[in-house]
Amino acid sequence: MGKFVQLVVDGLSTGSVYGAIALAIVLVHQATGLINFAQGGMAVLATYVAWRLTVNDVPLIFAILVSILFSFVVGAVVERWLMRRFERGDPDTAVVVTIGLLTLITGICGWLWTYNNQQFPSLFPLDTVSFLGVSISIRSIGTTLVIVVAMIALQGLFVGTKLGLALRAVAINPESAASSGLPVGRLLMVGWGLAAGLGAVAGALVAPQLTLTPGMLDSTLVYALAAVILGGLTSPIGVVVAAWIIGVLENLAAVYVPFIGFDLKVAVPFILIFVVLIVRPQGLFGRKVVVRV
Amino acid sequence: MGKFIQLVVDGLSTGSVYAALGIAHVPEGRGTLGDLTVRENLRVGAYLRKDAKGVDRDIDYCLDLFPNLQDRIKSNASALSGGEQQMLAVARAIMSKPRLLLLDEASLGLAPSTAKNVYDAIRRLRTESGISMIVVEQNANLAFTLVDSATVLEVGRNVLTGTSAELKGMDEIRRAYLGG
Amino acid sequence: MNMHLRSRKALGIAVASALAVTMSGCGGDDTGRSGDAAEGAPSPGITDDSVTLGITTPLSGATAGPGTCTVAGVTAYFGAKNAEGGVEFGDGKTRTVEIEALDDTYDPQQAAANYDQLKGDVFAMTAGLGTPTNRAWRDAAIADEVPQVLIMTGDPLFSDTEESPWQLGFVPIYQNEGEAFGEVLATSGGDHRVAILSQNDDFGAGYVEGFKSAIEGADNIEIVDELTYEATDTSVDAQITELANSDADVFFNAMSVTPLVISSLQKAQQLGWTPSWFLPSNTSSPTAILEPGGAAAFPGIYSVSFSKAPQSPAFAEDPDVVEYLAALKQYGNYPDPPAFPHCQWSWMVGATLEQAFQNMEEPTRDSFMEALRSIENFEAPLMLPDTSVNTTEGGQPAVSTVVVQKYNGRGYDTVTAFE
Amino acid sequence: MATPSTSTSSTPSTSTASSPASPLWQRPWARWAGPPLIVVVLAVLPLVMTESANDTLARIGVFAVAVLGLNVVMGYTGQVSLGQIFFLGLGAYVTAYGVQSGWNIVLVFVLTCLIPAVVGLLVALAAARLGGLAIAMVTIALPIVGVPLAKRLSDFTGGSQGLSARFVEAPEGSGLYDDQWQLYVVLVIGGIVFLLTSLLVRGKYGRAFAIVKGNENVASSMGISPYRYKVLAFTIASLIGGVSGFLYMVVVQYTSPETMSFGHSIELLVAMVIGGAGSIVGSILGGAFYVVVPDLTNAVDPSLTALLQGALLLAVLFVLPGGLVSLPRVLMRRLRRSPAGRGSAAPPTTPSSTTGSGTAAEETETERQGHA
Repeated sequence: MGKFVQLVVDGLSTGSVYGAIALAIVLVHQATGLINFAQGGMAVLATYVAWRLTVNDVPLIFAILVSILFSFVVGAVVERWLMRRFERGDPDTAVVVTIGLLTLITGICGWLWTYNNQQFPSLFPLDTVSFLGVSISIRSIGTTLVIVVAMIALQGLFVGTKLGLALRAVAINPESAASSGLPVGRLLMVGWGLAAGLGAVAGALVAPQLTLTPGMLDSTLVYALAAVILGGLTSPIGVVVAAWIIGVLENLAAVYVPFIGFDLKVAVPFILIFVVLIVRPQGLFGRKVVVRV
Repeated sequence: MGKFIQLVVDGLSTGSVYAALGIAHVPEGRGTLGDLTVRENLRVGAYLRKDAKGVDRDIDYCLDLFPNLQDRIKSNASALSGGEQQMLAVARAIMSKPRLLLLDEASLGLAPSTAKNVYDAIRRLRTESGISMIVVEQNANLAFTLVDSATVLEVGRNVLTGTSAELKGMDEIRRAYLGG
Repeated sequence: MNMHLRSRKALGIAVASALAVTMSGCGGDDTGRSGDAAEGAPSPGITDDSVTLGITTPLSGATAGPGTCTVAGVTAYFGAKNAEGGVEFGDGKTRTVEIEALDDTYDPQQAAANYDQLKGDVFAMTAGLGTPTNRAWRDAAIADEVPQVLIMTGDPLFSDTEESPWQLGFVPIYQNEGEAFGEVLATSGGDHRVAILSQNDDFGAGYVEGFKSAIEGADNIEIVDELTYEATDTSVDAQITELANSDADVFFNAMSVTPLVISSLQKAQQLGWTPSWFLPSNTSSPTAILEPGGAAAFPGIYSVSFSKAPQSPAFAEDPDVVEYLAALKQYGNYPDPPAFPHCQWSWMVGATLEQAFQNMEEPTRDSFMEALRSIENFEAPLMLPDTSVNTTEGGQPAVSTVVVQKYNGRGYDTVTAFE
Repeated sequence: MATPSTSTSSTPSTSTASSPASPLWQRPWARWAGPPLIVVVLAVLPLVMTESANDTLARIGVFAVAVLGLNVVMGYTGQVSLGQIFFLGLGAYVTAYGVQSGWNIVLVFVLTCLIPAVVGLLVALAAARLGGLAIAMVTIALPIVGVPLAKRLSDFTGGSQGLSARFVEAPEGSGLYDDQWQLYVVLVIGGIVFLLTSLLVRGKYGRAFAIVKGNENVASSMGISPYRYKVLAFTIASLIGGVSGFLYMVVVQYTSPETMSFGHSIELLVAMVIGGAGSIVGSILGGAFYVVVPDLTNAVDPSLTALLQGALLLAVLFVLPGGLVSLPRVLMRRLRRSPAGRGSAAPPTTPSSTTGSGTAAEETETERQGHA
């Protein structure tokens, strides 16, 4: 029994990592209707800034806050001077632009701070708490909690606040939103900035475990995309829950399903998506949409 | 009316000009925000307003003005019928408490009865709120039930101007439409 | 034809011809197909006063860390030698050694392309990292008779002289390292239950194969659980959890991904499972892995090595290490302390190549290969006592002797028995 | 890749880049003089050029075919596919295994076309029913699951050590060098595939693909079943992917699990867009971009590969959002307008009015000015 709970707890912790990046992707999609492949890269850039500060003996919390602010500015600047030109054009081109941005940012990180693994201090102490015969590291509890807080904040922003409503209106129809006086340009910048800031949080949470390298979040991106598709593009809560499901099922399948094993456990999220999409094409939590032609 | 005419407005993007100066525009394509619910569409209309209580009061007023929207308040705007989307577009426009309302082909694509309901509601809005309106409308008879004066354009040229009472029965109008 | 059409046609022809010119232009000099050089004539890439070596290795992407090291070490070594005037060759001439490195991002197809580009200008290819990338152009190198020597892969194919006449591995094949630890464990006398976690590729499989062959006869060693993981995984916590349940007292961890080694050290402690560990040579660095992993909590961390660890205090004053670190900064443009052992290994490759240059009579690739394959018991700089370079043993890479070491809280000490 | 919501993949993208051919070829005389001229140049080229130029051109051919396959399902039919490299890898494995088992080379080629096509068909039959999201996710899964699977089936694939197969030595009598012979093989097979595909996309099927890409609901209202054409497009793309796998083995003569890594799938998508989505010439330019850029950045500075490639990619898209294939059109517009002195290179793509709403259904006409 202990092993099962342990696998579930480990799954939740890895799932939270996928969830953090997935949240940032949903935020950008909600605000600008684009899928940002460079979300992970921008998070890594922010984490390098935080790491650089900690190396100069800046306290960790302060370094992370500075990196979140830095990331917000980078997100806004990227939207204004790079993405703005491509938002109205062909969606495939816009996606490739974000891929170009990811490659460029990875290159800049590699050039400035080399490709070696940098140690990043952890927000949470390393020791563990054991309960129900299962030992859970404080770090994974901390990571999960921070992601839950971010998720609720995001859901609240989009459903409850004027800013959230404005961000969504701009994503749906910029001209129509403008006719109600919404500052479309500034809102797009804010949308990207918030997502980049959220990415910085995810980076700071993940770096202690994965060690900081320019490509740290590359393999997480695919799982985050899987969580975004599974959870539904319109719901922050759905995406995080989907990420947890993926993390947990991946571990359980690897141990309990004989054929899968640890090498093919990567197939689990995709099989899951297939099953869900057959039943609910708009994802687990996305809103069913009926449109009159 | 004087203030708007003196201002030089060309070159600015329509959105920022209209809202800032208190002009509300009901675009021909209605500009419905499909993904948002009816209530959220109305709230977007009131984006520039600071008086939260006033906004809530106006939402209730709109729902009273357009009863059809009342029972669709929770559903996505994209699920509304053509007529309902037109009503939503007008409601959203007046949510910004404009001084001037531009109505662009409000009856286009609607069944005659629905078009009539929309115009009745707009007429009630006119009398109760006193908002000045500029209405572009092909359905002349419907337009005359609402407006005080009208101008008939034919191929862009101003063919006829007068109060709606004068123009109502004139065969000139029929000739302008039917040509020849 | 109106003006409009004529301008468009002119443009069409201009584009087509430009394309043709660039195609033929980028082919470098118009030498005949390589391998045509007459017997005894000097091979490409060598003149009276200089020799050029080619490297294709990953300088970007996931394996860029060790990849950059494979270039930095040998560049630093010959940078220092060139500053003193160069290397004295067997034919009496003193030549400077130039290095031309290209990035293949660990993509076999790009590695083959880099080889095609370099083979016309370089005397020999060396030091490249990666099994699939080196295999991609192995056949071509044999056909073109271009040396592919002292490369950073433990794949035994490159050290089999019949199969690969123009190739030679440098680092011990994966089987050697697994075998060395297996022997120490088998001869330890005590009963041990071993759990194994290995990377799902030739790296992991080679280690496990060597380990199993070493403990074959010993009935006091029992393998209780064996799992694999993918190099692209972000976590191995699930595997560690399952292996912890087997309560083995020895954990054979054939893992080449730094962050995963650190997280498995941490995870084992969290589960309260503290076996003795075995770590491969390229993921056992005291500062980069053992300290962050909190290795002090384990009774014994064992690894194998043949090179001195520059960060460990024991070698702080060692003259070889001091000279190496200085040259790395000055000539290898590698400012901070090396995070991967590949920097040290690449430095030793430089020294071994210098040995071969000193013994080769003629400036030809044949003579070079002959000289390279006749190096015996050469103690290259940075090598640990009783390990040496030996290229005369068939089927073995340049370095095949390793010593088992135990972590002493700061660095490693060589041990002969398993306590 | 269009954003996964189906609406954007069927946003009536009016970018002129999706016009099948650049204006240069539409001229009647170009239609007659062009092809024979090209065939003559390509016939002579391998004999004239150096060995490494031949290798480079051959590799461009391989990846041009791979990008062409991706264009069929994505550029022309608007479906998101991030798994094209899986079919290249599968084709390479089938070829390597066939050659090592000593099968007749023609049989090997036929299998290299059939097996990926059948796999593509099966995948498409299941995924196409679910719309853009599912196809995008399934195609992402192919390479990601394909790599560990290739390692596990080591008796077929040689596991992580991969398979090498040298089977394209120049025939004795021909007096050609190996690299020249390999280039001819790539040019002949690649040429045939390009010819057949350009006929396909210009004909009835091409128009059907375009309508399915434009607006699935409109397509079904016209009696074109989007499902059937999406499956067809995906199967053809997989088949072409298999052929590019065969050509990969002709040129590289070695394959391993790394061949089909997910990163390469992203690079193929980049190459398609940079070359010019939905265009035959664009596929060739895309293949050239895929191959030449790494050599270019290596020549500039091998330690800055990612930085240089990222910057180059963004620069090209900034100047030519429609891809390299739109270069003549942009130059023409600049030449024609420069006398007026105000030649701003407005992006040729006419913007669709919305950036793609999140709705799962297609974008409603009501949001545009016209009435449905």
